[in-house]
Amino acid sequence: MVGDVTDEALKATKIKQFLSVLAGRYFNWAGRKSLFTLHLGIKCCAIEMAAAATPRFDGDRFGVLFRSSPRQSDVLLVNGPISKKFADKIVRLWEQMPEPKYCIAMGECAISGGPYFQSYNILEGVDTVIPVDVYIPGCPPRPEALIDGFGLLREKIIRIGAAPSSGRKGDKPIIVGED
Amino acid sequence: MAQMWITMGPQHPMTHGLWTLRVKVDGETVVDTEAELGYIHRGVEKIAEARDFTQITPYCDRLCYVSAMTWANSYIYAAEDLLEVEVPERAEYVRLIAAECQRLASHLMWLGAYGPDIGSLTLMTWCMRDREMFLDLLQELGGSRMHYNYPRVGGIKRDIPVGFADRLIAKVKLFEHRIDEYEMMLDESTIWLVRLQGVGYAKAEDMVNAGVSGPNIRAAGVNYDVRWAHPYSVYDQVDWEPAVEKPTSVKGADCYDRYRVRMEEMRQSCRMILDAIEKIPGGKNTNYANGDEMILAKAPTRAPEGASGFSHYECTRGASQFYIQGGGDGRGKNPYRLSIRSPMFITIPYVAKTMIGYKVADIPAIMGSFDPCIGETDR
Amino acid sequence: MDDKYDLVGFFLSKDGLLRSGIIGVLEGTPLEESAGSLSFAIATFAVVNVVFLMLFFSQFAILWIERKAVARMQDRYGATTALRSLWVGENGVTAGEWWNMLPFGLGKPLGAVNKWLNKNFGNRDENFATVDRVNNRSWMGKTIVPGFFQNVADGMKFLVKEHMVPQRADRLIFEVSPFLIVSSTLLILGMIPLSSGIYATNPDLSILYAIAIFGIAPIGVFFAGWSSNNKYTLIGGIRSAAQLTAYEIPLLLTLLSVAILSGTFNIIDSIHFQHSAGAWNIFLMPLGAALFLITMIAEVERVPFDMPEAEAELVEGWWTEYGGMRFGMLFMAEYIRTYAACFLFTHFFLGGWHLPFHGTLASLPVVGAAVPLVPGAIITLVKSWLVFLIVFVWARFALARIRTDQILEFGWRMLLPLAVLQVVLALVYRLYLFSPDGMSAKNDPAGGMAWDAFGIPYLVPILTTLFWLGVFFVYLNDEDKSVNQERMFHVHTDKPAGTVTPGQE
Amino acid sequence: MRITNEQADTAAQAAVEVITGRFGGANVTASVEHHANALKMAFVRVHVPPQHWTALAKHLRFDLGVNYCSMVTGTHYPEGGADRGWEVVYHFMRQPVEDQAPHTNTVHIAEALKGDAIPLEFEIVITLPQGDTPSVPSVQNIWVGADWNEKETWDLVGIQFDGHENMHRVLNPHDSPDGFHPLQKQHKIRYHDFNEMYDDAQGFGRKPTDEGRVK
Repeated sequence: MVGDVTDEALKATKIKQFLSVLAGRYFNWAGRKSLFTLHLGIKCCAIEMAAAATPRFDGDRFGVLFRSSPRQSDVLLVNGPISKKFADKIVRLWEQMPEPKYCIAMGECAISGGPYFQSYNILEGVDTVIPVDVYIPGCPPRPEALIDGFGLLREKIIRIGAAPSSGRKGDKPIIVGED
Repeated sequence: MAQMWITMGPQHPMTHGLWTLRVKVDGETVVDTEAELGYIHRGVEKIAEARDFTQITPYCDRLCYVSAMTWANSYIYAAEDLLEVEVPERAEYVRLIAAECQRLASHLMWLGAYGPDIGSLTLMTWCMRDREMFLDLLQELGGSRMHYNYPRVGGIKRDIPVGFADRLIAKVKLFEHRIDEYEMMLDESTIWLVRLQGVGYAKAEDMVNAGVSGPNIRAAGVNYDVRWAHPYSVYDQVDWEPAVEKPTSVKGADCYDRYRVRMEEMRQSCRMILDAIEKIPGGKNTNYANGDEMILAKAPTRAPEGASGFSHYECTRGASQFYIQGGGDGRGKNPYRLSIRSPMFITIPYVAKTMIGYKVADIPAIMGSFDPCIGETDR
Repeated sequence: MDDKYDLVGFFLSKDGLLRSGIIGVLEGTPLEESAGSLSFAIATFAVVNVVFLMLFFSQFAILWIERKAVARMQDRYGATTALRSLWVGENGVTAGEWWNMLPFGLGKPLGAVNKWLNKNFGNRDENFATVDRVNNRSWMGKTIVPGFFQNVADGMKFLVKEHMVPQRADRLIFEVSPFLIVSSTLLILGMIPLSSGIYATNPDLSILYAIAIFGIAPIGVFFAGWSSNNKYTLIGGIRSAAQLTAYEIPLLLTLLSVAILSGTFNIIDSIHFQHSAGAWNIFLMPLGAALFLITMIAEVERVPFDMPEAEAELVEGWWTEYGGMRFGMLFMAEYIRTYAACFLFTHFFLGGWHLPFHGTLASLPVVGAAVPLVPGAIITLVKSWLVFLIVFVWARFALARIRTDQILEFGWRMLLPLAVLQVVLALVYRLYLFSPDGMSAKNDPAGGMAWDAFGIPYLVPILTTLFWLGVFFVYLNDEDKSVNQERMFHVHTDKPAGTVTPGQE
Repeated sequence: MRITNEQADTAAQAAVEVITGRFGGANVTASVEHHANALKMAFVRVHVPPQHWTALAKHLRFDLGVNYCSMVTGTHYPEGGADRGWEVVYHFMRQPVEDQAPHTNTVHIAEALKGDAIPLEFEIVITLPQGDTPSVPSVQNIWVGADWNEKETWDLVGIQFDGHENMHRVLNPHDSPDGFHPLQKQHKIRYHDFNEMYDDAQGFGRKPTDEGRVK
């Protein structure tokens, strides 16, 4: 009841719109400037992912940091082939990450299975199990390409807007595993 | 105290890849372990049965993503055994130089990845910085940063470029100083010694019996190196000696020994490269055209049924082996069966058992000191 | 001596602008009688907020210092994010004319400003698109403080992240414990003076209070680790509890010796003492300073004592399950604790807001007049930033992490006896080497001569420093590595090393 | 510095004589072979029927000092005739392991090594008849290193190792159907020939691999 009245008042004054445009602008900036990446090394591209964080390429310049816990990550960087054994694990990792989250498929294996597309144990791309935002082709892509991929992701974040969506229901947290 | 199982992996900083270690802990002490592999099993052996002998090389590059050159070489020696090819000496020298550059890059990657295992983040960036030097050199040969597809059956894809030798010598000499720098940073840090010494003992005979190979057994005082024991290439013509660590009063190798032996091996690789580039037949500043008989011998493309090829190769993590049976599809154009023996596939279950009795905090220290690479493990 | 810039006095003195204004306004109203207390309450509120905001926002500097200093140590450049991309967008992609979405045309001035910024600081020319894309985080390659806003972006991003609670976690405790940690951490800042005139509160026993508050957060850490229902967090929480217990006692003893030496439990008084007696505490008890730093690094859980969040084996340690704003707050609380540790070291050992050689400088002819004009708060901040840079950051990125049992052994068997020794030394200094006659007056800029011996000025601090430096160098060079071929350190497991045959138990 | 061809030849000849002298009557044929690549080193190839494999393995391990099991290769020959349906190839190495005294380091001079100290390579070929359940005796308890190699060979090729304890899948998922061994020749790789094993190519509709195994 009280909440409804408040909502009406907010609507009348357009304060919500004001705040969401103004604050969303800044939150969008923050969200795209600070992309914490899950420290997940699958195969070859993992080494290039590591190289992107080291002196010559230095992803830290662009706010790309690696966290080991999916709860604290924004980007799932899939850098290798997804085997049948790992398919449900990577879905679980994806589900453990809080929104807003993005997925980058790095390298041919993650895009389509790459050289292993004929294998009996490899999925044809990670997009068969989780949605992918940015594809970075290469086998493996150079670290420059990875940094460029993060640039593309930023463009995408600008376009879709990273402000808190107005459709979210209340402040109730989403509990993992609860329907 | 109650005991519990902890599942470390597949996504875990300790794993250096994608595998699972189940650890049963009693407080902070490890009482039982169990390794679980296969998360990036790609069926290379099956795919290779539908590829001809040249097409298999890129797959062998991608077996171990840190030492592509040595794995490709390893396959090529088996293919040459199968197809009965004699390789020009210049090509053997170039392969040796490329493989030793790759060994330096791989050991640097190991040291870099070992740093965060122990908690030293700076070591990671320093090592990766120096690794770039050798990746640049290998890139001049193969054209790519990691997967070179460089050796061919009967030789090499293309000759060393003009000026490569000077850059190689300059970088290797610089790196010899950098090794001293690392040792200054690590060996004189009491924390580094405290974490490594006395941790992860493994006895020499147990390791050999269990199939562990390479630097991991040389750390325990076993003087065995494929490069002289089952010789291939021209290692007998260059100046080097195997890096073997002296056993301490407790027999066997601890993490510190394994760290020392790899540092020593990097020195030996530098020595080898500097010697080989001077002795290379045909001159170090000559560039032969692609397919010249100095660098590429004529090789048949088909192998008869019943023929088999085998190679035993000192990869950066141990002895890798390829066994190829000829006479596959396309009237022998493809191998009938290609079998790959990865050193880490045998080592990882062994290491998992080595951790018993140590602390939880020692798990990354022990695991990292054996230098796991899951790409070759799962194939 | 007192700082010239007396914020507290400005707000709280009865003749000050604020209070006299309030009292004047209330004159003749029914509140006239309580005008004094009312104005006091308002003034206190103002002071507390101002000081707290100063402390809180100055800690963005240490986040930036760490990020950039670490990058330089690692041969990198470090974060370069500037605010420019806020209006220029990414790679030429902008959010359009968003200001037109604001109601009532309120966004028109914003739009004008934005257009002006875009025109002057945006991409120079579409022909330079590639160059500008590379330089996207700066204006033609120039930034004022490159990367300062990276931490702002990180913090703001956490605000909009989803809040997740693991299904089987203990919901209440999981939600409460971050607030326990953060609130107790913020309370530390309340005790920390920036100078004699800029502080939020100043109780008589502020040293004890600060340390007591420091001891609350470990309980929150333990709760957080337990309630997440994750084995990594559980181990991290237990490690944290064990480690903090072991290091709290040497820390308390070290602070006890500070209190003994300066004869007070008040932080500000102890700084006054350092000036009046003529020597900073670090020269009188270098051992105590070292103990304080070591135990403080352990208290704030940074490398080499960061076992509770050991990334190699425990993923992220006790905060593995926290994401979003909870994680952001915990992250910030960690840095606030570190920052508080730097402040405490500055105050207890580096003479707070006093310049080095303050007495000598003050006696010089021209400089002496200028010395009191330097704001004490600036000196304090610079000192604590330097402590953070030289000790905390350097240690974190030069050293490796030691193991739990080694941490505990080090704490109980080395630090604790040394801390007791330091208490005894402090007693001896205070009782036998301290001459109260040499104490200067509180506001004498020249400082005192209380630590003279045999008529030689400053003999006691000089001898003490030289002695401990000698001990340090002897210990540094006692290892002859060519002789010692045995392993220096062995692990004590239930079976002797080398006797276990793996796989055959 | 390397083992010379003559050394390898001598050692291989000696090993062949020992093996032939002991097992010659039991349909075990040993021969000295040479690699065909540049250095042409010698190695020992032994053909052994499965029933004598355990005895030969013990002989190799304890008398000839073959201490290192390198690899186990299983091959499927669906068109190889009645008595050659499967083949198992073991590769062994003999490595000189000295129990070094503390603080000592024996540097082998390769050219001076003699007798059993010379590193040597053994290739053991076991041919199995056609059939659905090829099996050889396990040597898991003779070489620890054979343990996971045999697991892998069973997992990928389907050769059964009698007496192998704790046999389980190591590379394929634990929930792979029984009898699915991808390196058998009836399985074609994807896009070459559709096969029933790729029905669930994307891996949907599967249970977690560690169901019931998580402790």
